[in-house]
Amino acid sequence: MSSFSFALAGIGLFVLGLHALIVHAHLLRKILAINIMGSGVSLVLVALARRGGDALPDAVPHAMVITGIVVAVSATALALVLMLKLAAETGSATLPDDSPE
Amino acid sequence: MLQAVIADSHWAIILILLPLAAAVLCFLYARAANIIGVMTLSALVLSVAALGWQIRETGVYHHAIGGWEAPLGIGLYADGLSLLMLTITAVAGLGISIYATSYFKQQDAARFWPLWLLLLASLNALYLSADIFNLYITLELVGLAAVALAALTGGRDALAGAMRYLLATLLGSLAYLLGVALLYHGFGSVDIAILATQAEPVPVLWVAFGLMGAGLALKMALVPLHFWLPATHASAAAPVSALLSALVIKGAFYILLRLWLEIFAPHSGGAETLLGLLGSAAVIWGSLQALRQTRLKLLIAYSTVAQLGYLFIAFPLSTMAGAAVWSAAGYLALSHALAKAAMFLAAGNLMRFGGHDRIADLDRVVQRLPLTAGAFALAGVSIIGLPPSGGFVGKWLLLEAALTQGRWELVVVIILGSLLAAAYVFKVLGRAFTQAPVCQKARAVPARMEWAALLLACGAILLGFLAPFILPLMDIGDPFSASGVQP
Amino acid sequence: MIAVIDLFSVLLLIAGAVFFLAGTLGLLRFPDVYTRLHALTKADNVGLGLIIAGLALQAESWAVAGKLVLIWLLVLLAGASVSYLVANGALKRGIRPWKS
Amino acid sequence: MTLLAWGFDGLLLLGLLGLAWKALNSTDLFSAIALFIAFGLLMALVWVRLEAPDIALAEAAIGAGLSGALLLAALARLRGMEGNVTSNTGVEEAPNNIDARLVQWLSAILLLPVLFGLVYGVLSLPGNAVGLSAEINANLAASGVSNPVTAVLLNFRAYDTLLEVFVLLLALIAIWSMGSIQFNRSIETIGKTSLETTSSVLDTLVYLLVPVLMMVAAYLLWVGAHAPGGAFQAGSVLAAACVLLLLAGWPLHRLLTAMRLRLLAVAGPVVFVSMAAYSLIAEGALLQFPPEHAGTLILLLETVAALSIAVTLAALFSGGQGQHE
Repeated sequence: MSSFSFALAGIGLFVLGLHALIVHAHLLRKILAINIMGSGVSLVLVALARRGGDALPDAVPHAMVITGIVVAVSATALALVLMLKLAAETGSATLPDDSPE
Repeated sequence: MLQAVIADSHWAIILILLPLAAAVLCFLYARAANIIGVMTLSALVLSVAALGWQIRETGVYHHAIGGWEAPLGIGLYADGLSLLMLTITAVAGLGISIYATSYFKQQDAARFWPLWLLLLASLNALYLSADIFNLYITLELVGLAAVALAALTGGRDALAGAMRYLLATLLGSLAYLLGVALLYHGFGSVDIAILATQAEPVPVLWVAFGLMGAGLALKMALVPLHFWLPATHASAAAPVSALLSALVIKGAFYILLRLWLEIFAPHSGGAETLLGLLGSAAVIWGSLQALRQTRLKLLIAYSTVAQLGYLFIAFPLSTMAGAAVWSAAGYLALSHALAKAAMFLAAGNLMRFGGHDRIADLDRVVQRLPLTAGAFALAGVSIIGLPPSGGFVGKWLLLEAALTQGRWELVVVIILGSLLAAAYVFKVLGRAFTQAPVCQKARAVPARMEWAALLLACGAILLGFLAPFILPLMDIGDPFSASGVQP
Repeated sequence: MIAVIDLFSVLLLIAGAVFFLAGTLGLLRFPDVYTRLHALTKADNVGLGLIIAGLALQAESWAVAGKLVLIWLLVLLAGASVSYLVANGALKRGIRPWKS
Repeated sequence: MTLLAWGFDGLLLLGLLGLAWKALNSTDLFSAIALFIAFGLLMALVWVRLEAPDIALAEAAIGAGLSGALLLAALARLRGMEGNVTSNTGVEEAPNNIDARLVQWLSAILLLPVLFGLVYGVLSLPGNAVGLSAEINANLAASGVSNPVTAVLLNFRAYDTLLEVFVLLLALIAIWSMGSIQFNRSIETIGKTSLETTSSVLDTLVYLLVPVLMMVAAYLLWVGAHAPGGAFQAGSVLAAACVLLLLAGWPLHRLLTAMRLRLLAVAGPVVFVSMAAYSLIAEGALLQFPPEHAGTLILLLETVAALSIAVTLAALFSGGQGQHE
């Protein structure tokens, strides 16, 4: 299958994640959505490097994606703790609607 | 001898490695955090000065990391624009740091310093990077550190603000990264200078710019993506609010500006008109929102939304008069950083003093906290853009460009924004003179906190006189012309 | 000779896939956690064993075949322990085994 | 044969998108996380198909494994919290009212142009990739390693990696700066309650698996120089061993006191920064390794980094502890 279809699947994941990030209120789902968006971006990054047949695999996008995975797990850990702190404070793992006016 | 040492040393690298090392040190020896922090900031101010001298004497600084030239390796790059941003960071950072030594209790200082030093290192790395993927990592570092700082006070509002900010900043980074992916696969490099030469007006360039622009605009809270900013900036601790408003937002703006100048401007396809429109909307909407706030910190936060709009008004004007307009925007960014930091620190003093930041109950702070009130007033002068402040220089240059180009709608926006700014600044100052119906109890404010705010505000005013010296420095390496970055 | 080995490994792989299919069907159709675990671990352990055997026939060297067998043993260990832990946890939460 | 490959890839991608959709929209949070972990494993398979085994290893270990553990631990803590009966335990209120449905459809419609724009951008790319593989191969001999991904991560773009280990450290510092959270059922007590009755099975598993994991980590670290593997993969496998020990109720925190934990967590970043400073002085460029020593230096760097990554990831899993000394 051509590398374009993998890249398009990556775009699909990005948009799916974006949609879920907007419509779901629960923070855990928002965090999942961000992670899936990140996977989509990685897929685009690596898949497009394989356009045009069996050239040598390009290691630069590979290294970038490994970096991206580590950044994603760091951000996820921080987001989860923030979510728990917020839930402990407000009793709900969603963002409060009202602004602090 | 001394000159040779300054000319040959790697000041730019010191600006990155020193705060990283200091952050680790603060993390390990929390007790000495205040001392380590302030010493680091002082050393950074000196290093920035040395870097400025270096690039003025020997031209732009370029360093191929690992000895690998682009496209294989990553380059560090410093010209007048980088220097401007580094200076903003170091100077405003030092003022806020001195304030923080009094503001935080020992226990909180141990939590504040490692995060702030990491934020500082990542901002410096951001301003020095010549590689769009490396910029992504610095963006993530800046974002995560800023979120952690915003959550520092705990409590419902701060945590909700930090969470909202985290989601916004992560989304922004991902959009930016997707843009990086498209640029890499479109033009075969992540080095800005190479991209500048390779870029052609093809669809992938526009899609990439759309993604990166949207992601960075989200991080900068450009209207209509500003939903997260007011609550986050208003609910953080005072020094953190100052850092977020004065420094963090500028990082995203710098990347957008750099990419625009080097890669996108020649193939913009009218994007500058859209950015100008959004900027104008931000000026009007942010100012109106600021005017109707009842809490001081929210007012200042909305003022940030408005003042950022001015930076975007420069985009449509730059097509006719590039360098002059960008110098104006740079000057506005510089004076806004100092003035806004001073305002948030002053607000922190008022909160420490009265235990609240309700504007209606400020209760004669002019007599009771004259230095703080003075700091707020002077910072306000620069935010409004009255002479002789730095804000005046920036807005005047912008207005001049709009007038000569006959862009009357932008002239109206610039002036209207200033009038509205005057309205919300005087709304606060007016309350500061009058007596509140109920007499408030007050706590003492350490002198250091008052002086830090006042000195930053004075700096914003002083910039008005320094313009003849600073404006030429911004032009080192010709960052605002079509091809600034040389490979 | 090569064709015979290929035939064997295809047969083993197909048999393995059938076991996996059965296990998955059990996971989807069985009534409670215990019966599902039963279906899943038993069928999948055998299925994986068959697939490993099929792949080992294709391996270039004994070392590769050995690594494949090692993978199977590790999965057996993990699968058995984890299904025990899951069942035990379910019992302690008061989930009664299903009776028809 | 190509038809088979097409079919396989098609199924793989459809499965990927389907799992992502289910993970994001299933009503139960636990199933959402379980599906997300399955999604991560499928991603690893995709990386194998794209001939990116280094990413596949990292994705399986970090993306699916550790992220999954982090998410499940967070969910357990969320459910263990007092005072939140319905809103965040398990089933989220389904978007059945008109407003929520409207928001769903509205945002879907608004995202359509975004989707089309992105697809258009990707499809407009020329058919042949313009990458850096030729440059990498030309300089691989001087990098000190023969695995191109390791060469990029630890030599050509080592500066990225320097900043990246600071991202991990930053996450740890950030989480600790938020102080500890009051849970009435923390991960430790979950471990302990299961320990009471199941100690023999769990302990046997741990006794057998942890040494194997340590060996695998050491192997990945060593092999990274010329084959898939490296510091991040090794570190995350080691972190998995730590997580296993934590779940089995081992008093790991007694071994790793606050200060020791801090020292281990900063060891990687510190070695990285020192090496950067040293190379600047000795070689004249940041993170420049002389080709004859590059292999040794990279292995040293990776070993320390892997230890720090492991400790940091495990500490991220155990959450807001470590502040109290």
